[in-house]
Amino acid sequence: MRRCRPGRPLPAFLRATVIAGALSALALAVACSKQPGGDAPPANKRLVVGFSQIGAESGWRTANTKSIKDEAEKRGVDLRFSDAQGDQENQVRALRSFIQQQVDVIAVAPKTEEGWQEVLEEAQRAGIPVILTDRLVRVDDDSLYVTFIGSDFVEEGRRAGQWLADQTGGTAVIAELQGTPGAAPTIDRKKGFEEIVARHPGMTIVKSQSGNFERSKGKEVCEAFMRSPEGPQITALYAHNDDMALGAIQAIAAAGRRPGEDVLVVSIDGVRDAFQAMLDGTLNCTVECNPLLGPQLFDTIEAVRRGERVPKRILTTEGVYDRSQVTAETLASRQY
Amino acid sequence: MATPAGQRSWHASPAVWPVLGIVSLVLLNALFDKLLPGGPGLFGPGAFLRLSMRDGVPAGALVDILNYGGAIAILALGMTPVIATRGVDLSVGSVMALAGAVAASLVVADVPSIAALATALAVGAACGLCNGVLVSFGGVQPFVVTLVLMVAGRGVAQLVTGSQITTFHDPLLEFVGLGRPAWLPLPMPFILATAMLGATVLALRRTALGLFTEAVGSNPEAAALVGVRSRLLVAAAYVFCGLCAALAGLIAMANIKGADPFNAGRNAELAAIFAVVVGGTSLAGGRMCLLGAFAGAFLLQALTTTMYARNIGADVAPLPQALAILAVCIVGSPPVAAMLGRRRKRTP
Amino acid sequence: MRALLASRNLPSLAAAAILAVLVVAGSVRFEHFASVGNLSNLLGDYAFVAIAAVGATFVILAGGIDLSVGSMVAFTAMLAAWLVDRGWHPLATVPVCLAIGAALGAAMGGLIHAFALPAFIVTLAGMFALRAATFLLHDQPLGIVHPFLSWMSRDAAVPLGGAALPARAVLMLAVVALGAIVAGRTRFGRRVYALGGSPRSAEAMGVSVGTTTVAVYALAGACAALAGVVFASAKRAGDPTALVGLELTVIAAVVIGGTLLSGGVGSVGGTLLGVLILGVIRLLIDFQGNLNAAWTSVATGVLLLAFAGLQRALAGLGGWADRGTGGAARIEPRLPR
Amino acid sequence: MTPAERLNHPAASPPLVDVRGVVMDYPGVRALDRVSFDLARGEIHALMGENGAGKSTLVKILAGRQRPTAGTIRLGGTEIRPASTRHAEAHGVSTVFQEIDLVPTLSVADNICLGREPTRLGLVRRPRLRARAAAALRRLGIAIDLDRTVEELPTAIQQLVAISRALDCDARVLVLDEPTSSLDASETGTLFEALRRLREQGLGIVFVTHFIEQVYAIADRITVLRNGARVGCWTTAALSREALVSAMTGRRLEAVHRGPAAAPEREPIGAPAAHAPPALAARDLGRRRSIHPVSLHVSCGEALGLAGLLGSGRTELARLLFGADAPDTGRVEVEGRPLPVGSVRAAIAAGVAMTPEDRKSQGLLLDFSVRENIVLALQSRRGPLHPLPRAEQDRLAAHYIEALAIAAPGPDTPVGQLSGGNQQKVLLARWLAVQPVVLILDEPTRGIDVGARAEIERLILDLRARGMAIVLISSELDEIVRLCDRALVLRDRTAAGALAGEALDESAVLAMVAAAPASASIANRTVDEDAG
Repeated sequence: MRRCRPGRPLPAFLRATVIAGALSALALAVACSKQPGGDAPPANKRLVVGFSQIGAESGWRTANTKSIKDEAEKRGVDLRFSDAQGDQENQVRALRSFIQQQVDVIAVAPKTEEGWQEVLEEAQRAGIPVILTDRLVRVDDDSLYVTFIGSDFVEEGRRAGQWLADQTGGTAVIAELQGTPGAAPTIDRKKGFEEIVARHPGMTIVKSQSGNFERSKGKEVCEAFMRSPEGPQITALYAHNDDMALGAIQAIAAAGRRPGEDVLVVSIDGVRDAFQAMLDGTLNCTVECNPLLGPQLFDTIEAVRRGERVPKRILTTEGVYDRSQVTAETLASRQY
Repeated sequence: MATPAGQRSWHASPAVWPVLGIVSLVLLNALFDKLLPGGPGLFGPGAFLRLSMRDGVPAGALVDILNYGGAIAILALGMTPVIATRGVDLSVGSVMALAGAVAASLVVADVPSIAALATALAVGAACGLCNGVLVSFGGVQPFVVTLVLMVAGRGVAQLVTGSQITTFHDPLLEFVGLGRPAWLPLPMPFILATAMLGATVLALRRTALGLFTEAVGSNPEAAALVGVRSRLLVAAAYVFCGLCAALAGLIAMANIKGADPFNAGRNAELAAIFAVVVGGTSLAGGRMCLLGAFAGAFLLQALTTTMYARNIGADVAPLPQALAILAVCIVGSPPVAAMLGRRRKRTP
Repeated sequence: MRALLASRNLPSLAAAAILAVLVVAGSVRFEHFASVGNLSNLLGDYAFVAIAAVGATFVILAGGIDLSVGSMVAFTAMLAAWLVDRGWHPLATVPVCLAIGAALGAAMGGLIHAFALPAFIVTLAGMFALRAATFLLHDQPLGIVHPFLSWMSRDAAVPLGGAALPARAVLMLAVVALGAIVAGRTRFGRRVYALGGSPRSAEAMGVSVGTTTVAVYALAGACAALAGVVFASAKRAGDPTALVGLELTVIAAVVIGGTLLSGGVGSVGGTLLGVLILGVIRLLIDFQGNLNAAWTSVATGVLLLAFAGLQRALAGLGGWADRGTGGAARIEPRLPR
Repeated sequence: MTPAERLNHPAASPPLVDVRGVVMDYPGVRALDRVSFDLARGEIHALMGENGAGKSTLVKILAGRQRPTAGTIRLGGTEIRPASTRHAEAHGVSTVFQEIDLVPTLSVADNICLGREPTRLGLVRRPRLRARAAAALRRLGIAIDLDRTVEELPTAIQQLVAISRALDCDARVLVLDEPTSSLDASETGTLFEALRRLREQGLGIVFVTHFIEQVYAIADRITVLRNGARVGCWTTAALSREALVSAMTGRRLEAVHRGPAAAPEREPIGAPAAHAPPALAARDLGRRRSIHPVSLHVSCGEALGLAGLLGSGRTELARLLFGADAPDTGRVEVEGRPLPVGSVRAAIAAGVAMTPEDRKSQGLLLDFSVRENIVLALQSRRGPLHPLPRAEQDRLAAHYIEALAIAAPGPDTPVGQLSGGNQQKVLLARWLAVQPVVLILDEPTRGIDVGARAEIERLILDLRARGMAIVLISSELDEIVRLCDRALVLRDRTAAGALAGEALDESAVLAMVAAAPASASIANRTVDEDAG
């Protein structure tokens, strides 16, 4: 019956003091959080853009965010940036808040393809053009967005596969490191790669397992690959992103095989560390997936504002980097 | 042995369940290797039981379990006293990320690596201190306090590294995760975990700290009435947990030669709590079993390694994990234990 | 009035006050913040969270905890999408999902009671298992097209001063109201409070602990399932990767709403406040428009801490005075099993 | 049937409750042996007996918590077999147990009606519920706020709420298991007022208690049990106190003085002994809402009894002496040196030891072994970094298991598996191991069987003889009289007086305890508590 009770309730005035104090502190905190250029009805009507980012789950994403923020600052655009912390629901909420804030243009890097119909319809009703970056969405009616700037994950998978096919003459025993199960890049990069593999009877995928886009998981899973009965036959490794490939390279080396020589390593993204690895000779190829979309994005936004017609699909400038092309200068020029 | 060794017969120690779990998993894998058509056989290339020597260091699935289980085991060792005092620490994953971020950033900034390691451990301990003080002196619920650090800590880790994976090249830092000492050719994480187990057992069982910690968790009021400094002990448990989390974070970081503030230690708190509970320490506090938690961590890793070996997709892998958790907990649950106890009594 | 101001209601009152302060501060600080549109968005966007949180409130009131919420919502959303994809009418999926959710919840409650297992562990296992089950059902996002869903999102809305309150918001408010009635005005609700307040006394007073435990988890499962259907209909998709970590959001909402994790004290209405506070914080972050992810995490953590501290202070500053001088240290109530 | 019983049996109507030949066997123990018992309408029937007499077992059977091995229970002439508390309540038999079964976080009204709330269409009818709760409280003649949560109320009020709950279900029979054990005199008065009222309403009340005077104050008849068997049943008027005590104890008592208890010798309590400083001395030791300032001293080789009813402030005083609570006024000295306030650690270091009243919740670590429980205090005093070597621990455990005759399978048996008496001995051993100067014993013999009790009493005498200063709290007045040199009597959280030497006998203590009838009503008390 007897409980450890913290104690008697506070005297009323103390309660009131505590509440009042805490509340005023909170109010103060919120009110003081004014950001330069955050609010204030602009004198010369600056362009207001709302951008919803997925989160900060990788260095690639950080570079993407930075590029967009920097470009906005450079052009004097009032950027309302929302970080969804990896939760698509937060992205949908952010879009709705942008609509409420009556921004001029909305840009979004959607986490998954599904689930955008309703909120995009709302944006359309509000007359706000929506630009997709990085990933495409699936909606009933593609007039719901103006254009899509970014890479095509399936195409990236194809390119990786094609590079490998070219390099090996269509014969390879491949181990595949997938991204997070169910994620759009995972599904598409796998799909594109498999298309190419299917065209070459000499290429087989003997191992395929998720490394969750993480460097550590990439390493751990690749160790298991190397150790498996099929391990010694593996001649190529395909990773859905550079981070996993970088982990896998360590695992290949630890298994007593030379990454880049005995086992060809191809991955996607083109982050700085990948270029370093290519320079070191351990990574063979990375298919660039350019995060530096800022300039292109704001070019497009301004075009849309001017009422110009923009193509439904704007491909980013992306290359396939073979390690033979990589020099110290290329590395130095990489921004992310 | 973690709990007072002498008086407990081996089958009464809670550590026996996770150990049995590991053994049966290994046997299961061996069975698959042997029986599956086209399988490698018991010790053929690629077999689960196969141990090969590489550069004078043994390698194989079993070694992998020791290697990757090490960090979880250290986390679990830290979590055990916290849970024994009726608490829980959800922030260990974030502390891992933070400690790794601090060490890597310092090393990259040309700070001597030993100082970087020490700073990272100190940061972990400081995080634990924050948790501990708020829980034991502030009286806030452990779940809430550590949830806060869990949410905020990862953000701080990202701030520290500038939201990048900080890659480094430093022999000492790498040694923490990748080292295979010549005098003991085993994975460094396992050696560290074993050393931590030894140190923890010594610290808790060769002194009265363990007894007092358990007393506080078992009956706080009684502990206070014999003059045990309950609050200090509770706070110390969180500090120790933070320290262990930092060490685990260093291992995770060293293993990939880079600090990943985004993913390091993700879901580590669940893994650690799992290991502790499977190891026979009740979430309601009281008796703790360090060896059980240690074994529980390797059971978890054995499950993961099995999943890779048997090519089970990461998407469905949680299912067998969930079943294993339930199975171990049900076998060790009070009603089943009572039933087993009765049977044992009847047939001595 | 006196009853309203009783000490056990203080956390909820504090939540209401803080919500008001946040809203006022946001309105002063940001243009377009105080709008009916934002309100209806808030209610609509957090409808599924609030529905799941109603179930979680019952679990926490009964002294338990449910970590399987996120997986359960994702699973039932996928199940609904999968069924619609196979030609079912969306409404027909509702009873199926509710039944399955309730059954899974009941199974977890049954395990907790029968084997005296910690709820933390059982629902953690449920969280893993249901996530895997979602992938087994369909291993990638599954979009669904159905005229009924289009109608729901376009036309099934209650006009509300220039904006439209989506149907799911109305459903959510109904569920919250129903939950409040069940918690406050039924025998079952009284039993839940009794169980959380003191399982031993409750049992001695004739409350069947087993039945109540199973019922509470079944209710939570059903609420999560309903949230899943709502989620699927709003997104017109099922997504096996969705809502990882929702359980923590939900628990945070319940706690912020004034329900004690140790059980026995709290209210369903408070939970709605908790959800709205989290929503308004998110809205403030979006309107502020310049926080990066790292700072967003830190800010969320700091706000949670401030909240916990405030509640702790309100609940027992008097107790602190005692603790300061009293020798007998009182450890916080154990983690709910 | 004894002639006395036959004589006193109200023959007019069939008894409300008629228990015949009830047997209750536990593994290895026969707790009740063919016990019969009857209760009439409008009667308060006291059930008395020493610990282990079988009172609680009989109560549990009436309440439906246990089913008897043999025997019948008739209610108003028809046989009933209550299978659960609810089942018994459905028959009109309500029981209030000593450990108050209420949900602390629920309101008074909710607690009274929990599980049988009035509903319409599945919804609880709040006004109706409140009305019913108010009515139940009114039957007891108390007025408290229906919306207060139970944990905010003092224990006595909780007790009354529990009784109200029992009344709420149309009870015809009310079984009260030691209802007054946590009430002070005025609260007991209020309770008795309420019970008389209920008696007038025709209820049959079974009243289980240890307090002899209370029985004479309120009971119509007395049934005495001893060692699981019925000794007899008498009308209160026909049974002298001496007879009652001898019926309970099975001994003939020559010396239960019934003389005028007036003018007990008033020894100056605070006065230090002439030569050496006393082992333990307290001056004006008090704490708000807990105990009014008290002074006392105990010398080595002396035993001081703290007498008084439960709730009289004796436990609170002991906690202040031990530093478990911090006093608002006064200080404690051990062998002349003042102790820092409110520090258990300092008290232990100075040589003070205390076994708490509730050994399960405050004393023992039930899932820990006998050995660990024994070494805990000594270890705590040595500090965590100076562990007792295992051999030393074993030696200590073996020594005390033998010295105190602790019946345990071994030193590694969890204490929770031992009987109450042996648990108490383990607790004693824990403190003997630190070789204290002063040993404070709070109810060391509560809830343990007669044999163990005798052993513990012998042990206390032995310790006293060996020069330990002992402070003994006990509800058993005879224990205080037998074991103590002096006694400090507490009443209503105040020192009521002291007794020493020849003047120390049960009746004198009782007289002092019962001296001043309190007048404040409970409702007023509640308000006072609130304001404090």
